[in-house]
Amino acid sequence: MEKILEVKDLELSFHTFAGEVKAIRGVNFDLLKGETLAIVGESGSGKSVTTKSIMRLLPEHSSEFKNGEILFNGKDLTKLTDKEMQKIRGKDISMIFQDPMTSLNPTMPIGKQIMEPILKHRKVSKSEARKVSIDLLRLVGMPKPEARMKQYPHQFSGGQRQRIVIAIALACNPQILIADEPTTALDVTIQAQILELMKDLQKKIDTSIIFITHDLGVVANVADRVAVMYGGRIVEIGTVDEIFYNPQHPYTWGLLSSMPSLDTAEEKLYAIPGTPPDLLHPPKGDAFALRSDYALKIDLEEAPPFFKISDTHYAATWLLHPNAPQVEPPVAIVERMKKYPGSRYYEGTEGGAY
Amino acid sequence: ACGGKEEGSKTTTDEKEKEETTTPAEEVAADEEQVLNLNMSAEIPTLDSSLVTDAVGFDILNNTNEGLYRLNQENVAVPAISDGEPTISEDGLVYTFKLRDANWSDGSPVTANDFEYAWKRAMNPDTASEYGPYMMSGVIKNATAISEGTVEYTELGVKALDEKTLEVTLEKPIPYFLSLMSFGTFLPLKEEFVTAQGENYAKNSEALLYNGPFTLKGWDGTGLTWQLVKNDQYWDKDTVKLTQINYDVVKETATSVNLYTNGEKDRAGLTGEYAMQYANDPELLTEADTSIFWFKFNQERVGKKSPLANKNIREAISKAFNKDDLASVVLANGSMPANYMIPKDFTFDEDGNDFRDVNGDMSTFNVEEAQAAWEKGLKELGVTELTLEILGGDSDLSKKMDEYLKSQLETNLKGLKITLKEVPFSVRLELDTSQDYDIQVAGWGPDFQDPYTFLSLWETGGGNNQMSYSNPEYDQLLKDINGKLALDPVARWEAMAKAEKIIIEQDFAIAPIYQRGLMFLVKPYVKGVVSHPFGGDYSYKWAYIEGKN
Amino acid sequence: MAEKLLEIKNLKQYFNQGKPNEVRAVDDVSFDIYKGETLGLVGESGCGKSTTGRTIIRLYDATDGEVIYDGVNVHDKKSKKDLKTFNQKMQMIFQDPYASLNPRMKVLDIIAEGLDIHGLVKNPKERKERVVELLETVGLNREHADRYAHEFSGGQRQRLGIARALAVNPEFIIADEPISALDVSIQAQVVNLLKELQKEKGLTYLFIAHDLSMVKYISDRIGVMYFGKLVELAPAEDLYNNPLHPYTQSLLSAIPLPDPNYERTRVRKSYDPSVHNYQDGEEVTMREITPGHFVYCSEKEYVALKAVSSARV
Amino acid sequence: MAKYITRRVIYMFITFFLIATATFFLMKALPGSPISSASKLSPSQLAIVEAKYGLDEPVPVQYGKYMLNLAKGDLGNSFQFKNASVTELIVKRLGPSFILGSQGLILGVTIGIMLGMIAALRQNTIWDYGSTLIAIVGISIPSFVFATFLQYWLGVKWGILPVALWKDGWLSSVMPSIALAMGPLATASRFIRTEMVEVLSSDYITLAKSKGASGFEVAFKHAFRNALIPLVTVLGPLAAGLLTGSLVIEQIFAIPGIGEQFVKSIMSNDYSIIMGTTLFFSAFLIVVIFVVDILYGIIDPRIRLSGGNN
Amino acid sequence: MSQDIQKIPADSFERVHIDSSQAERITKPSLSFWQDAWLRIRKNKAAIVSMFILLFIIIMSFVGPMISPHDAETQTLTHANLPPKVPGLEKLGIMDGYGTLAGKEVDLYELKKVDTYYWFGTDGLGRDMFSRVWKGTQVSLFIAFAAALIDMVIGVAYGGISGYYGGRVDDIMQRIVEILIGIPTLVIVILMILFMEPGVTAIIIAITITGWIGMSRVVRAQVLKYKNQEFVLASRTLGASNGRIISKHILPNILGIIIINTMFTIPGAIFFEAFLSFIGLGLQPPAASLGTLINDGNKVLQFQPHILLYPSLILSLLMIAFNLLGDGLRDALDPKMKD
Ligand SMILES: Nc1ncnc2c1ncn2[C@@H]1O[C@H](COP(=O)(O)OP(=O)(O)OP(=O)(O)O)[C@@H](O)[C@H]1O
Ligand SMILES: Nc1ncnc2c1ncn2[C@@H]1O[C@H](COP(=O)(O)OP(=O)(O)OP(=O)(O)O)[C@@H](O)[C@H]1O
Ligand SMILES: [Mg+2]
Ligand SMILES: [Mg+2]
Repeated sequence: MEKILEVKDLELSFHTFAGEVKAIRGVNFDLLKGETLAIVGESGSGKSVTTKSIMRLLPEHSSEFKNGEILFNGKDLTKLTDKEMQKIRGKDISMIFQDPMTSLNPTMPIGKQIMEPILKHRKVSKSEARKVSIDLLRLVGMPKPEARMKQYPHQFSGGQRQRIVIAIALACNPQILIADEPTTALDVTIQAQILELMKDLQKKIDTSIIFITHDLGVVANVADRVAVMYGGRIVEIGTVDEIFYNPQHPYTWGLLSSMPSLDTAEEKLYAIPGTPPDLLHPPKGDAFALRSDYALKIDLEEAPPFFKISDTHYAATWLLHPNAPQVEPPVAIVERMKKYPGSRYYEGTEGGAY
Repeated sequence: ACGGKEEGSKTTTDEKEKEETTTPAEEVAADEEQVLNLNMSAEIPTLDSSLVTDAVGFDILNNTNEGLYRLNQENVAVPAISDGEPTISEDGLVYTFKLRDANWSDGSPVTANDFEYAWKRAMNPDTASEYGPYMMSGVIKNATAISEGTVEYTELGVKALDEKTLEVTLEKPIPYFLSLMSFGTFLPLKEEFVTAQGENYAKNSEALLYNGPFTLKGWDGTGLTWQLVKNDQYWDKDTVKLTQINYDVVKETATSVNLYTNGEKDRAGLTGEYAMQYANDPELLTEADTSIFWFKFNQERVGKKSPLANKNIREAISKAFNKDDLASVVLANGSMPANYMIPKDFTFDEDGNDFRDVNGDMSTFNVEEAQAAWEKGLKELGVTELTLEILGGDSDLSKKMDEYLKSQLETNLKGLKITLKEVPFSVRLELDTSQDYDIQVAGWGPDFQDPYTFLSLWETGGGNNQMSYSNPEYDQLLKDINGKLALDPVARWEAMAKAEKIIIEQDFAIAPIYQRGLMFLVKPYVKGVVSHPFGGDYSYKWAYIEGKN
Repeated sequence: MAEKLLEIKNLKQYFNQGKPNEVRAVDDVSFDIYKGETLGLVGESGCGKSTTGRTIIRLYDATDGEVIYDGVNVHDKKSKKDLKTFNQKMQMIFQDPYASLNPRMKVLDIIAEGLDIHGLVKNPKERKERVVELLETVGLNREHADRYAHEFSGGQRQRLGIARALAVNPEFIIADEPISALDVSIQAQVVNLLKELQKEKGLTYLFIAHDLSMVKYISDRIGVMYFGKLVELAPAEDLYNNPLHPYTQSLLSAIPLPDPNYERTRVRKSYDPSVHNYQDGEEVTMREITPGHFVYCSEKEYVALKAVSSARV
Repeated sequence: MAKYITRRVIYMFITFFLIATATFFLMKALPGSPISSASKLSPSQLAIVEAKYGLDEPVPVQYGKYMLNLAKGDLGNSFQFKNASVTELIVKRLGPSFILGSQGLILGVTIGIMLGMIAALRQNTIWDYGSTLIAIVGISIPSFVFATFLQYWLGVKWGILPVALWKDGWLSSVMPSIALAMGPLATASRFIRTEMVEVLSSDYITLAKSKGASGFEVAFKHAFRNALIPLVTVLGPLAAGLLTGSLVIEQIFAIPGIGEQFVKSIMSNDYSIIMGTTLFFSAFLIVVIFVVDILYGIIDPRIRLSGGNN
Repeated sequence: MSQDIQKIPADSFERVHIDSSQAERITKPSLSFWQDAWLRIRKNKAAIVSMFILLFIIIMSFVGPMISPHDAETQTLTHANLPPKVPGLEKLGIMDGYGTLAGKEVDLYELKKVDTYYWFGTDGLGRDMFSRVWKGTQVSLFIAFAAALIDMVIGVAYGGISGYYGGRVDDIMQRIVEILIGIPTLVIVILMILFMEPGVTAIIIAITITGWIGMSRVVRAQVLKYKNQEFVLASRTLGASNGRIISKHILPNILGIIIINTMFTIPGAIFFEAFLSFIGLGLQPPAASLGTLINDGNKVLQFQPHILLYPSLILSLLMIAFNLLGDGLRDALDPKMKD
């Protein structure tokens, strides 16, 4: 499949009061046409910064691209002028933010807010844009869209607002849709509706989605592929099944096993000890080593490279080095692996190892 | 039709303009525009001559109206509406004035009844005039009784014998009576006009009648701007050369100086701060005013005897401050140090000698004498230290002066501590009335041209005494001055000199500080403006512009 | 599961009562909590979970109803002393790890606040020792005592909150969404700690959350709330396997689980309150369908439900 | 909404009534007499004059009469201006004050908003510091000093504008308006800057940027109106603040306004004018605050509609 | 890369056990809120410079009158209206005692035969402006600090009670404030000053009479915000008394905002005092404040600019410094701005 976006060796820092925050420390991934790539990872791991840097929405005075390129259809976005970038934003790449309560302008009718990108990027008349907007609202399942065009954000519920934000993002049929925790602030029931909506829409307009979330359940629901981030890096990337049923990185293990599934019965959950790394002074070597039960000596000295597990599955952990000792993942992970044909714990019958 | 109308009106204005440029009056001074531009420091509170109490009002009235007499260029009261001198009865009590042919600005004649009506109106309690009773009591027959409410105001001793003859009966002989006749309160009023206007009378320049050199225009009753325009109905209009005087009220000295510098105004009053800068300026004009400022020593503060009841203490304070420095450096506005109570350049005897030259200086600055008296006074009081309050005004100038006086007194008199209390005029009046002060910086401007206007202040129990000063000898002198000596100018003059000496040199009842001076910048082309020691400040009747172009 | 620790009877909490913007945050809710158990409370945002918790612990004065703790009505007028003992027995852990610790106080003082108020320690040394002990209980250590709250990560802060609650040796703890604001990887730390403490000290929990998998993991029984009403109350397993109220069913069907295969097949049910079609005068209350499994229903529904579940069994 | 307005109007009347009462008694308690020539009058004559102004009656009666007249819109007669009623005086003096005040406010707020926008959009650059400096200068130089400077330089030295007086039509109002504008300018620019910086960092601005809006569009279409909302709330106090300015500015430029008159009447204890002007100022302020609150609702839809729903 | 990987010695792949308590370590030094704020403030150059300027002015207001060879009160009329003259600087052609007299530039010291130096010149009564300016600064600062303090006390108490007790109490108290807001401050202040004996006390009372309202509103809003914060609720569940909650939890948290607000009240008060001087309601001489000095100077601006210059300069410096410091404090103390 066609690669629509390639992020290569991205490094980015913030200059803050306390010093340089190395928020992104070498991120590589690509996005295929029509797929949904989920990015998971704990708070502060750099998910939002990565996507905002694609959109070039980071504060100019405090952020600095240190290295790498972001190729969108072969064009390096980091090199574009502001004007060129404005043409891409909202048209080719658009974005949905976490908090529906604050991401709409409170003093502008929502109709105007939806029409804005349409008027900007498509050469249409005002009335045309209005029609398109109403269609969009209808598309995202807003009842009586004509009447609601003139209303202000505070007159909508959280779920409705998020639908409006999605309508705005979809206004110009973008090639890439970045959704930064679009459902975190919503209730489970509304979350479910929004997720379904997004999936439907993706089918209709065939866009690629980068979906950021904390919630592994959501990931399991929406993603085709998953990237796991930790401490400003991607530590594991693979298809959704690979990540959920054959995870290789100890951090992914930790993530997956700290979440009880409905039939978890163990007395104790697997918990990742400690706190996330301080990106002001990132630790040497593998940033996760200090919190890992599986740390190797080399982890404390050198950052691991990506090891290939399959064509689609890579993980950055020294455990995959041929010389590394064979370790036993946490029980919950072993349970998961048992279901996956590619894994070493596979108990089923569908084919053997690699 | 509409368009035609417009055109028509346009032509009329054109014609008017043409007319104006060719008036003969304009030809007289064709090269000079006879217009004067002046600043005023305050608004006109009222121009109802019965009600006027302030300088601005009297000043304007003096130029828009005319009474029986008017002060001339030499500041001598000369007959104005009165046709020559009146006949005076033997006993000096009945004055009969013949009126000249003069008109109001509406063209009607000024009659004797206008005077009778005006004066009686001023005494009518319904008018609630303040200056009427004040000026007439003890002067015009029955005035005192009327103001006390025992006699009807219609009984006032003034009577129009016919159209042109006015008879005034006095309570007692008043030597300075004729100078009073130039005062604003004694101006005539046309009864018919006043009653017709009713409530509206004097509300603005249109609701007034004028019989003086100028008429008032553009005054809305409270505004900051107005004009005086030459009065064509004035009997002596040929003397008047100015066609217009433009007034604007400007309260800030800096602003008025700026307007002057800019050429928008022809005169600007200066405060001391400007003195140094304009010291050598040919346009600077200094003018003595007839107001005197002094310390009032309150001998009995709110019913309790004060240290100032001690004469030595009063003497010490009187002599303990340098008046020369005060006048030349601190005030620096043309004021003169005053070692007297009756101002310079104010009253003159038959031979034209200034009262001042006759009576000389008293109570001059003398630190030794002051200290000697101070020691004595303190001993008598049995104390070594005294704290006294100086009650003063709240203008910047008086504040500065008080600071200086405080420092002088404290330096020159050991053991004296001065506190300052600076309040608005109205508050000072109240404190004065209740005698709630120690030393007050007060001043007085004359209401008529006779030393008596000053001397009468310190009569025992007088309305202006308010410091519990009482000296029977002085009271007796006052009685004589306005009584048995009234018709004997020389003896009267001597008595007044003696009275002044008693107040200042013998009793140290008050301590004179300075005689106010005024400093102006005046454009050199402004000529013939006359300033007066009392009543209205200026006359523009004889003023003209020359050399402006 | 014998002894009742807490009985909540017809609890009502109306805000802005009588005004146009009246909110019936808790509307006639009754349930019991047994000694040593964990009762989970779930429901969508704004359904009144927190309010229920806060009213129980007297942060709000109940509009109506009773909260009987150990046989004593908590909401009666009481002396200061009674209140204090009550405050000591019942404690609360809050949702927001950032807002629940005073940023101007050192950890030592935050945790020792309860000790100070109840005079549980005699001198500063003992106070410090007790705090260190508590810190160690929640997996932190001595050196943290002199730090300020803002220096801690979310998970650590939440553990500090627990230590604060534990300081006064409570019997009953209301945990109001103690993990919702935490990272997935950290949530387990807190949940494990709570479980451990329960075992050690015999604590009773009211555990409020909207993350159902976690609630199920930690709770013995679960109550489901909808718009101020309790609509279903049942043992955890029972509720998940056999949800009876349509709202519960909808809620359960909406939760995504970290299992792609399950997700591919999950079908969401939606809840439409009009299905009940309650008539005027019809009495709708909590009714016990199977032992320990209560559902908010009308008499008619009760009969139907009873039939369905007996068929299942 | 109607209910809200009714409630507000009732408060307005209560406020006004309380102010009227307070000023009345304060005025009675002030030292000094409004009758300037009191010392020259004999007691009987003084009694006549006092009777003319109703000062001879017991204070409660005076109060009652005053309030009754007030209800009729009659503020009594001035002591200084013997032929003018206070109402007339205020009406005559209102024009210039209003022109200066509104021009000063508009000028100050407009320029202040511009400076504030520039500062916020060019944060931590020379533009930012420059406009901050102007704003600070605006609040740190007393308006009377500033006015004196203006008058001397623009009027006398350069002769660009009339030195003073209310004669050259609109030109006369320019300098005083500038002098008055400094305060609002400073306030507005600081307010807008702070608010803009905050708004610019909000989510909806990021969203607007992500739609492809240019910096200009973001600033003016999205941020501006939101940043303006808090400024509206201080418009009331700002307008009231202009009264302070007008007191001195009118005096310096010899403009026939209310403020100038107020200072004078204070100095001469002219009760009726002090009271009248105070009440006028209060009424003005009360109305302005009310209008601003309504305006606030118009600018901010959240307020408008929640008001409407209730 | 892959070659490098092969070269890694085998023993590097030994498992190590990491003490998990290690992971709980906090590397940053412990900083209290105030220490943290101080660090932030320190980075704000404008605020630091302002702080030094303020410190300097405050110290000078006490020391200034002492180091001048002339005292503030002595009037030497022969030395009146002298321009500034400073030893050393005079050679540079500035502050050399030259001034305009009647439109001409002359050495006024020579003219008046004065052989001493007046650093800031003299006023119309021949008093040393240097001492007077600093004395005036002292008075102005005193008025401002006193007014700010009283504003703070009343405002915090009123706003605190209103916010904390809420309900009816709040309702009534807010209605009162609503009414007070309708009163034109200036007018009331002027009337109050007329009513009281003029002087420092009158001015302070007048400034504070409505000045506290702003503070009370800020405090109320803050209290409303904090009283429902979870840490306050936590404290209540622990059985803390109102007193404890207010003193330990609410006050420390709103202290920052109170300080910031006070920082902006102070220059306001200094300024207001100056304004009162202009309309003649200022201090009674010989007491001088910056306001009265500026008012005096304003009259002679055209020819004796020094009389206006120094007090205005100090007033402006004070205003600027207090404002910038206030801004700095806001950035440092307001948690919203934290990164
Ligand atoms: N504007 C900024 N200035 C300084 N540091 C920043 C800025 N934005 C983000 N960071 C830092 O960059 C790191 C990554 O932040 P990011 O927002 O990408 O995290 P995230 O993975 O999206 O977390 P979350 O799940 O909480 O949204 C964090 O350490 C954060 O503190
Ligand atoms: N102090 C209050 N005043 C008025 N209404 C309130 C108050 N506190 C809560 N409410 C309202 O009561 C209802 C229940 O709120 P509550 O906080 O108990 O919900 P919740 O179930 O805890 O929701 P969440 O999951 O969002 O925490 C909500 O509609 C809320 O807006
Ligand atoms: Mg993020
Ligand atoms: Mg809640």
